[in-house]
Amino acid sequence: MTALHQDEPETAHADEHDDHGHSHLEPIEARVKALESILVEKGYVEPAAIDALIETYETRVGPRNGARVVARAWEDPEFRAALAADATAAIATMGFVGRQGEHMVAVFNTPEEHHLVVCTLCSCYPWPVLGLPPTWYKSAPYRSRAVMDPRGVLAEFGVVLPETTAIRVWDSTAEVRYLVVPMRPEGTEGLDEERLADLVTRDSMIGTGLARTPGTAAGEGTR
Amino acid sequence: MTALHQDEPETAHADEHDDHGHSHLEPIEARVKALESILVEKGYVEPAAIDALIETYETRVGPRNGARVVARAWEDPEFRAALAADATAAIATMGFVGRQGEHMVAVFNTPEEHHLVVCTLCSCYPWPVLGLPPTWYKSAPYRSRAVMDPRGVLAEFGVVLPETTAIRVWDSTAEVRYLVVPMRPEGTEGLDEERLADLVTRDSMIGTGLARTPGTAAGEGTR
Amino acid sequence: MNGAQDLGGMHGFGPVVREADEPLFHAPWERRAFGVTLAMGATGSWTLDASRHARESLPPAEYLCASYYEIWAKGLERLVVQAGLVGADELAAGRSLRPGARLARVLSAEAVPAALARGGPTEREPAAAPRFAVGDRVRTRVINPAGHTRLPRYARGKTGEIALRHGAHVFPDANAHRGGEAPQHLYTVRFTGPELWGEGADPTLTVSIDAWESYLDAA
Amino acid sequence: MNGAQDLGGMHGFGPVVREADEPLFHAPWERRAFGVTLAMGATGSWTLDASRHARESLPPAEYLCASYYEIWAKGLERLVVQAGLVGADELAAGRSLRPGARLARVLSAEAVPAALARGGPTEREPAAAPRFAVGDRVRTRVINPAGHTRLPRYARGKTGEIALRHGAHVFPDANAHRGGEAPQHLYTVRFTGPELWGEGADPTLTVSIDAWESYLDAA
Repeated sequence: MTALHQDEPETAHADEHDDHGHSHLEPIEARVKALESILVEKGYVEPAAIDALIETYETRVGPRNGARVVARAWEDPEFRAALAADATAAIATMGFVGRQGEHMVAVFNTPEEHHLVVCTLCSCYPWPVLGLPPTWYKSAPYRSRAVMDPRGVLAEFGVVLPETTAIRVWDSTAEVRYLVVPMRPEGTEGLDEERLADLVTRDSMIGTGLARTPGTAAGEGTR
Repeated sequence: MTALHQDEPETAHADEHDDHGHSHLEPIEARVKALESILVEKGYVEPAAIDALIETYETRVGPRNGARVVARAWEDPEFRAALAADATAAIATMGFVGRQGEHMVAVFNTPEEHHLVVCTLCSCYPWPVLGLPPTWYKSAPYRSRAVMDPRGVLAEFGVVLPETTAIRVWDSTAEVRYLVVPMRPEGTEGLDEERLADLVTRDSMIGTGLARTPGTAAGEGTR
Repeated sequence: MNGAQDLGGMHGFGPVVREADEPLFHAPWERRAFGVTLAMGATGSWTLDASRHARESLPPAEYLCASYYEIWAKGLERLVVQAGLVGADELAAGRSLRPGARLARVLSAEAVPAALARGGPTEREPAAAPRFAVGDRVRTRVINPAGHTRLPRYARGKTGEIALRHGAHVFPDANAHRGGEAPQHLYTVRFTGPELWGEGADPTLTVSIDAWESYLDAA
Repeated sequence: MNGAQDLGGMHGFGPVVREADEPLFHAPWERRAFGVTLAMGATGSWTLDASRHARESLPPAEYLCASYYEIWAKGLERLVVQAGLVGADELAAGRSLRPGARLARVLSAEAVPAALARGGPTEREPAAAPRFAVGDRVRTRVINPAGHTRLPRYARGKTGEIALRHGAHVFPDANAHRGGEAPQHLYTVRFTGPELWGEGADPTLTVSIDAWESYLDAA
């Protein structure tokens, strides 16, 4: 058998370190703390940079970005066309760029097609427009079933689509990141972009939800 | 999506029981003890029967049975032919019958072909001739790799075969149980069946070993 | 089901670990888990296929973290509850809270040798002639049932050759789910290493599985 | 590698569990695991592909039992040791025992916004014309590398259609293992549900993956 089917040496080495290194029973909390302090002591990382990274995603980058992109696509046919033609460039015009959003593709829900995004192999997700993914998106139940039983998954999210609506699942196996543009709800004529963005839930941009109809509870607004 | 891809209700029910029943943290030792005593109290099982089952496989049924089958196949061309034609019947003539050996197939190693047995889906193993399987046979490393990297697995058992020897892996996915008949070692002319059986290691009847050559250490004789 | 039990072709588990003394049982509770599982099996309250399914239905993380007889014990817990023989409350309490149901058979110590010698043959009278003969080329079907199946993931949608015929045998995919024995012709199907694993596979390798007729199409 | 990370099409994990409040981080250590992983990534000591491989290389039982940032933290431990930046003895001791190596870059707080805005684009100048056009029928290859790959098991040996072209992108199977960027044309390939999952699959379903050219043959 060729080397293809062998565990490569570097993995074996890492296993060894785990066996001879610290105990598996040491709580992860202590392990992470120790790891950070070693890396800081060695001058590899600066705690202030770590703080800044965390703060960025806790306070500045989240699904409101994507909601504004969607709202503009609903309102502005030219922007919608630009988003369809080159989502990375169109989204960049709104200032949302960078890590985990370097190569964007927008997919548009219609009565005929419903799009759903997953990363079966890890947790790829368009950070600049949606922020960091929720835990369920990274979880084994979602990753295992979204590609084989998407209607079953959607039902658990309360989304039941007509059987005539085709399901289009996008498994993000490369650095391309997918943004679902949900259908614009009825009764939203005349709303401005900010009010429209209020209706765009995070889940609707993953495909596990729909945009809210005006007047429905905003309790799930951030999802 | 059809029901095919849904978890069936009985599984869901069992999960619920686990959630609402006893804690997952309860040590398995206590769980097994409680389970047995419940089943005894309800009159479903008799402790003496459990004792008898355990005793059978701890003291009466083991790889010596298979070693005797192999030794006879080495010595007796007629038996060998019968074993090749209908292993279940041939093995039954030696008194080895029953559970997990109801449908036997014997496969014969030659310089051209080396056979290896695995059960990737659970732990199927020919109990009447080999007894209960060793832990490694039931383990994830063996089950995962035997079908994809059998030469790598064999090397870990110290068995390195010429590249010209083809590997024939048998994944026991039904109730057919496979017994490997290893090649008869050199220098065994004139040995009687009992002495020949001493050379037949358990691993040689799974395919992860070879028969011992007369005069080599018997330390691994039961393997 | 595509559960954690379907291990063929997975990476990452490391080398095969052999124990120095290879105890059949590593603790008294393993002995009891083994014996009580066989004794309950002998009551006929479920099929062998159903018991395999109970084990493979453990959540994958739990299955992979558990020791072998732990899987048996947890599988047996599920089986007795599913069969209505024990209540979840009783498992939680660790003792019987109600009289037991009446079982058709209870295994006595005296009956053990005969029961083991009888075993559970799965060959049945075939209802029809076999579709395939030794040497025929067949292709395994692509199926992904949520229930029990004995067609491993690595051998789905693959072309091989009928190597052996075994007559008709109980069909686990039905028998595990109270679907009756539904016997089908059973074959050993042999695949080449490159067919299963692609480029880089050992060209001298063949892997065979035992496959029921409904797993197979003519290739 | 066919590790525990390759979850598409597995059964047994139960329903999707959504948290009521959906915290980004569930404990302070998760925050730090996230931040320190990104900060170390910014030093350029390994590639994003290598970091994914470090995570998926966790033993399957450990991977499936671990929480998300636990996987990140354990992956980072492997990476710093493999890169020779931290000794296993230092991880065991929980503190630095030697001066650090000199890194080409260390991320400062001030540089964070620009680093995040820059990201890590993977598109490269193509060295050759693409082999496939939108609408072409392709078949994914059957590969089972022990190393990193982004071709999931469920999509191997399957026939689909080129849906999108993305230009040439860094090839993870090489880049994860110090094989350089080795860019290849990248395509979105769309499969039907029945092609992937067989009988009983939703006939309206399509599933697409992003696939590098060497994963594909003309069908």
